[in-house]
Amino acid sequence: MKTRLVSLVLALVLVIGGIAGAERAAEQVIRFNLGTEPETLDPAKSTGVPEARIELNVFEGLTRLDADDLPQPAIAEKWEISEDGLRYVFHLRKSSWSNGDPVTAHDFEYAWKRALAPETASQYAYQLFYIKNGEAYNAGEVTDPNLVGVKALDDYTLEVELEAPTGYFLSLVAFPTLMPVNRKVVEADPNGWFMKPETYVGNGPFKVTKWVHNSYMELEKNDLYWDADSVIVDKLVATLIESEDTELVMFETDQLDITHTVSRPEIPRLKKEGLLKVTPNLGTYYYIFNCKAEPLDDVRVRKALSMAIDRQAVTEYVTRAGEIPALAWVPPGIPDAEPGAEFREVGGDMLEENVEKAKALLAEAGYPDGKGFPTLTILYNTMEMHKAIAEVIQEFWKKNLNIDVRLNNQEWGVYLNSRDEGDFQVARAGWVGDYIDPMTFMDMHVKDGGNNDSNWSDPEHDRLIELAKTSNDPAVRMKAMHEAEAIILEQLPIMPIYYYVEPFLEKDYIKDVIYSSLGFIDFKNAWVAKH
Amino acid sequence: MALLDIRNLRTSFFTHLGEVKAVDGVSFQVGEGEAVALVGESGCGKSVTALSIMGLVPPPGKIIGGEIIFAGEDLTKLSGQKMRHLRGNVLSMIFQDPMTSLNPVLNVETQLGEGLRIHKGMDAKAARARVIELLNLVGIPEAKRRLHQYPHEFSGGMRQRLMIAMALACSPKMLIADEPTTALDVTIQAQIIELLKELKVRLSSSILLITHDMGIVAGLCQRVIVMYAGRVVETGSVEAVFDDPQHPYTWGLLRSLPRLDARKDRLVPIPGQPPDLLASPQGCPFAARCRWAMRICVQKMPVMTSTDKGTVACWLQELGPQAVKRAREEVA
Amino acid sequence: MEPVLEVRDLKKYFPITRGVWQKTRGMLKAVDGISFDLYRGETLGLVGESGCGKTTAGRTIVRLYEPTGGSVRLHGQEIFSLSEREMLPVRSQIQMIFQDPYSSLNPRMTVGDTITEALEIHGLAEERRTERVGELLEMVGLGQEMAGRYPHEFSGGQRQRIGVARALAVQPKVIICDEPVSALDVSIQAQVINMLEELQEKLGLTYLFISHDLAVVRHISHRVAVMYLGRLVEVAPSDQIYDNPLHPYTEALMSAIPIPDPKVESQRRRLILTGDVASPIDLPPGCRFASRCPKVEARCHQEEPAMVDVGGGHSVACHLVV
Amino acid sequence: MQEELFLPLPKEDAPERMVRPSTTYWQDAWRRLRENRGATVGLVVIALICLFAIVGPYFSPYSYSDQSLIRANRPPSKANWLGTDNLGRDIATRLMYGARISLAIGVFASLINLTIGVVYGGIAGFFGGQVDNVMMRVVDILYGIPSLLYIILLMVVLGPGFGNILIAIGLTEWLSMARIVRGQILAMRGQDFALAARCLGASRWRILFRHLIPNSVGPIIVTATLTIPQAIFLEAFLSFIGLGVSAPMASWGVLASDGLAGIRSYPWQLLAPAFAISITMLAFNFLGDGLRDALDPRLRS
Amino acid sequence: MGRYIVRRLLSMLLVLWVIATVTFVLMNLVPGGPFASEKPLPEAIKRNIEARYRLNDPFWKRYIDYMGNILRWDLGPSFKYEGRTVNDIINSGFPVSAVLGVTSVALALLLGIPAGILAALKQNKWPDTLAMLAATIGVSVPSFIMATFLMYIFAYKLRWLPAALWGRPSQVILPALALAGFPAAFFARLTRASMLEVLGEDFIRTAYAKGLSTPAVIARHALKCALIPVFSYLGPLLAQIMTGSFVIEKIFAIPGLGQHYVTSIYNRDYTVILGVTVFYSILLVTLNFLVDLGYVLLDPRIKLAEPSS
Repeated sequence: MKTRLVSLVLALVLVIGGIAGAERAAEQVIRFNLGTEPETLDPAKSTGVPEARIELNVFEGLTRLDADDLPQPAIAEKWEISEDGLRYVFHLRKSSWSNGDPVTAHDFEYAWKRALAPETASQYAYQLFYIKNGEAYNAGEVTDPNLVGVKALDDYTLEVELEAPTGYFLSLVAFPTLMPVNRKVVEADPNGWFMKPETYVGNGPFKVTKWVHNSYMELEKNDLYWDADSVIVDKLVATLIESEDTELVMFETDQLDITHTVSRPEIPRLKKEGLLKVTPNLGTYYYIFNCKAEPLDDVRVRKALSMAIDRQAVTEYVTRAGEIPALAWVPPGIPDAEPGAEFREVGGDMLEENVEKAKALLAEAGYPDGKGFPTLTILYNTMEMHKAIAEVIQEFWKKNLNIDVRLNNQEWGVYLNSRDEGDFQVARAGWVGDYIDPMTFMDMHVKDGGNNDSNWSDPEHDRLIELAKTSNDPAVRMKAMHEAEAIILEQLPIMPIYYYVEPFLEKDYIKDVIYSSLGFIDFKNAWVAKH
Repeated sequence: MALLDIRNLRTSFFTHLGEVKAVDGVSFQVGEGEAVALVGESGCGKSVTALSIMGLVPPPGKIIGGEIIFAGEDLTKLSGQKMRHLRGNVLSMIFQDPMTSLNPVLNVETQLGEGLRIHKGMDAKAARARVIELLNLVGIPEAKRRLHQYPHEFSGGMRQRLMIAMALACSPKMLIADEPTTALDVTIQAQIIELLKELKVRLSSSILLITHDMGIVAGLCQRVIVMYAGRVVETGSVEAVFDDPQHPYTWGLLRSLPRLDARKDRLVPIPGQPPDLLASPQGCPFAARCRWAMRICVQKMPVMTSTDKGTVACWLQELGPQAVKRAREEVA
Repeated sequence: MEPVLEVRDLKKYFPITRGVWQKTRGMLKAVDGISFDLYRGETLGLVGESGCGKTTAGRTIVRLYEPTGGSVRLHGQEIFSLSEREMLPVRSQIQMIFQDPYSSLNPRMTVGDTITEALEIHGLAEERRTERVGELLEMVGLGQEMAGRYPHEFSGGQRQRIGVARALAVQPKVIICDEPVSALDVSIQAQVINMLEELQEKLGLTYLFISHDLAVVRHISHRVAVMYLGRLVEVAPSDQIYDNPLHPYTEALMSAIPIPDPKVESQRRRLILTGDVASPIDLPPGCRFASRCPKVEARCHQEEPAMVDVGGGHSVACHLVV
Repeated sequence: MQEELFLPLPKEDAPERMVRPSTTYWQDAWRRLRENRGATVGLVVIALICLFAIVGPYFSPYSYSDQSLIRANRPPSKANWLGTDNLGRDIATRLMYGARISLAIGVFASLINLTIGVVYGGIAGFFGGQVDNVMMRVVDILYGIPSLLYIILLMVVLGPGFGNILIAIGLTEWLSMARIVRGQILAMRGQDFALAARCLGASRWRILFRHLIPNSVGPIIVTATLTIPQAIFLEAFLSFIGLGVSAPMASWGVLASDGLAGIRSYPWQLLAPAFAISITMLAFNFLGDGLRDALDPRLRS
Repeated sequence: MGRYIVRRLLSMLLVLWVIATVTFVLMNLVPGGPFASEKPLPEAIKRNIEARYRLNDPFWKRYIDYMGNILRWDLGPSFKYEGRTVNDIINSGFPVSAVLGVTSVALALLLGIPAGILAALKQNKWPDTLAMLAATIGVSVPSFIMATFLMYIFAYKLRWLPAALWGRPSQVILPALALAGFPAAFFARLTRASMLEVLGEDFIRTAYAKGLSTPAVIARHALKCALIPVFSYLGPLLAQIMTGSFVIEKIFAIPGLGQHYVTSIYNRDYTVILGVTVFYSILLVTLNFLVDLGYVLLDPRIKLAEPSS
């Protein structure tokens, strides 16, 4: 859906809008709701979106994603990539930490090895498994850190060796886990340096000046940032309000400029009032079929179930934020091999909704008009929206296929446990990409994959994924992944329902905030118009 | 003139079942310095009479008629403020149960001094001195030390002494003692009776003693008023009422008592139960239990007649003193 | 004559417990070794002031409280060693009437049910329980039609009669009357006392009559036992106790009781006790009455006097008498 | 003066008769309850709510689960007099079914409390001594625990659902019932009628169940009555944190917490269940207070 | 007195030990762990984390470690919030919850007690009915609904007060009000009931017989006795309210302790679950202890002999 063209036009419109009238407000303060208390602000260890939203504004990696989620030079001014795609050499610009220390290639080397070190116990260490010996070092199989494929050749040159060619590596280096950290500061207090404004030293456009746990954070412009001149905002206030309802009240009473989400029932009204903003979100909402459990072991049954629902109705009446009905697996917004091409557009819709066909398939599987079909149970984790979606789907399967469906909600941890142990028939799930490449979606259905809860596997599919992972040719990779996706959607171990979007509210005087499809927010170039 | 003159007092309780005529046309007087006993069984209205005098009838009770003339003023018509000025000052009362009638969370000095400070305007020091004096008066040893003690630190008898001291604080003209010894053990009871006797001599207050125990009356009072079912049935001097009771209820009461000093083979009980005050009979309330009841007794309320020794409300009087005497001796 | 009930050295101590684990920190010696016999058809009055242990003694005899020591024989049979089951037949022999007419009847059960329960427990009159209940009610002067009514509908005296009917239901030989009339008005008191006397004659009952009211006790009892702080201080035939009280406590008790006769009363000289009652938890050595005794001597504080028979069925525990 | 008036009255020598009409404890309590205006209103409201819950759905053209997505989020109208929810279901009908669930939770939780509390408190109070001591220490300890935390832990372990809510509430909320029953039994155990029964040779269990517990029934009923709204309340709270009954069942708590998010756009979705909860609470509390007065033996005249 | 306090403290320790143990066992029964997520972690990473948080130690060892740490009042690191210890969480959350709690209890006392007294004095008359109706409504609206309505009216419609967050006095008002509703109602009902009971006592009649006016009787004789039950309710109430309310803190985004009672379970943040439970229990038993000590001042009849049960 989102193409570069569209965003280009959008950007143009914004620029024109800026030129056309908006003047900067005297007070450059943006109050946005982060939503929840960050679990940690140590980039090596953080895993969630709220954390990343702070870290991306406090740190800067080798690259920085632009409004189209494409990596642009940041701390790395330029780089070279070897033919085989396994060796990267980054040339760093002269820049400094917020405490005045210079940012060097050693900081990167230190940061990456630190994230990989077993004693750090970083949950996101796997973001660095692409690096040579990264995984082995993390697993303790390699104990010498010098064998890890990252090395500062000098203060401003960083050499990286990869295990396999990784097309999206330049995007990865923009991510929090691969951010540099100031060795001196970190080593002084390895477990608490990120807790205190004095020691939370970054190299990004902003610095944290206040953190009142579970309440709010304040970030101020970092004057020592190499590109400080382009930073307009003086202060960011990140509130930590979890309640959507409270957040909305604060927004509507002008105590907040940007919300982190929107209470779903209020969406139609807010849409009408023109306050609603939506960004695509690289994610798919889907149901998992337990392919070992009868009658879901029959592909015809799975197909029938998938055909019998009206995804449009789900997005229109339940999710309501402009989600896109998912007729395939990989969501839109990921480039394909050809420049300008988009993976989803190339792949196209691959699922069909057809109640008559569904009935026929079900009859073929031995359940004419749903007769003899056992009661199905949908498992979902407790949340209002999951419940509503399950209720709607329950109704579709009952109405269209005459299948009785029970709903079973479980608390998050319990639900994960049930899913992990295969203790379900149909389970709700969602997958959000970690990076901008189809692989972030495609590698999860391989046999014995940690994320494959459907008990389904297919050797051909696994072969194609392996091929895509090891090839350095984008055309080969993409083709393999399109084929693998076709297999998944033919076999349907999972049933995609819709592609995520992220609804939120933004005051119209807030300009040039970048919302990434990975959930990140970049305030680097943001500003407040007079209002 | 009598210090207290009650005329046709009527106090009723208005319950969901109807009007309970607890006090139904009671009249009597108490003279200056006189000790009068108001006797009767539980529920006969003697306590309600006392509370009516004090203006403390609890809801849903209400004085619905009559006059209570105290020192020339009708208490039923007095304003709340004036009544408060009398209470505890010139008119005070001792209650039955010393265990519950003292405030458990206030010390002795506070409770005893309270009346002195409001009525006599004493300051803390003067009040304390008077409290010590009072404690000595009622025979509480080590008065000074005990000033700051709380009621639970006193034994039952001591507490009743405290109650008496409290009632006497402002040297009242009249002291109403409602069953002051009933809740106490016999030997303690004796102590309190002795104390009251002693105080009666030393102080000039009138006493209205309310009791069901004929024994106490005999030793302490000059005059007796016998109540039954909300009415006065007989009044007279102590000697007259004990020696020559006129009302069948009075003599029944005396006969039914076992006596320590004389062995009787059989007690002579009054048969039956006291009447239900909700539906008081139109005639004599005692008629249903009276061996000598006549037809008129169930039809007409007997009028209070004066005899040479007192007053009595009984139709037997109409038959002459001889008949009364005969009837009385019939029982023995 | 063989006594119906022999009480020997009866003791009942209540432990005083404190703390989380309810450790025993002392003993309240409510009944501390009393002995007496009860003969067929007689009434033994047990008098004393509140807290002297008379009620505890009564309840321990019927094993409402587990005894601390001593023995009780009913018709020669030791009952303290019996199990709960073996006690059942004994319980039909010895019954109890309680003090408070308001709490002695289960307010949720009709009078009939209350009496029937007694029959049920002992499997009596299985065929004709209704009639039997009626008989019992008539026996205590109530109408049999009252079986269907609830206790709160009765006056105090009537309830006390119901309590008697319940006790009589199992045809006991001995009845322990625990202050049966002290909560009643005088005119009603006499009714109940008379009824008890009539029933005694008619049914040949034996009473242990517990009361604080010496006048009542003297009236109803053949013999009187005076109790002070868990011990008997004097036992004597009823007339003797008045005519010739030997123990100073008995004397004081007697003189404290007002006599409803102004002439007598004006001539009486009261023996007013002073001093505090000793604590039953922390008993001093010597005579328990010493702290209040007007005639106390030095040895009273050292030695506890023993019960001595002074002849004529009169015994007393006082150093000054012997 | 007429002579015959002074003739003796003929005597009837019958046993004593009663004057007042017979009233049982329950008749008396019922009268006092009726005289209490708040309690009467409470009782009537509860009766109406029960009626609404039991027969209401039969008069509704909708079922609680009938979806009609095109008619989602309609405000109150003639067709849906309390409006519709986000899936186009009739709120009035859902409220009726919700009443069934909420009331059932209240009543059953209260019954579980009652059973555990009466048995536990009864045993502790009746046996007294060391048994009582140990049992009450356990209660003390349980009182020291933040019960909410335990309910949540239990709910997470057991999973949401009607039965599990009952178990969680039942396991954690019986303490006050046990204390009340124990206090009652302890006080009652020494009463003369219990002693009389023992004296007659009644067994311990007979005394406990025929004499002591029936006499504690007043406070038990009051406590049980007041437990019902507490349980409904607790379930509403659990719904708020996502541990309420499972879909498609919807208690009032679930309806309210679902409605919470849309208070600005679709206020009726919150107002209807919130009002239902509050009015029920109010009714039960008034009834409980009324029962307390009506069943209190001290107030008997 | 001294011995009483020592005994009391010992029994408090016992209670706390039992509570900590039960909590420890129960929370280990809950499926799921602190690091479970929809994206399962690679084995190696899982091992690293388990090693770091000692999750692979045997049950009994973890138990002994926990208990030892509790004794040293070192409640351990939070599993969820990197770099924050449970002590930190309590130290930063409790003061906030306590300020809010004490404010609302004060508010509740200020509203509830006078209302209760008024209702008792005007028993069965309209002020009674009115006060009790208000009080009953106070206990009849679930707090999340009450809080939502308060915010809707005062922050959204009228815009008189800030909707959320913590720090300025104006931000205390709405949550304190929402939190005070239930205890205020409870105090009103409790005060009314005990006032009615006290007013029926004999010593009140004695006070009237002394010539005291009604206000004097209430103030000097009735109030002190009538407030004893209110006082005894204060201990558990304060413990409960000072440790924060999940609902109120979540709705008004208050950085108190209350939210941790619920979220720590959802997060399987074991140390936090255990820490806040133990903390709550300590607070409760301590406050109950203080209430018992306070009784002695209020009620001279009570002697410190038995641990109250």
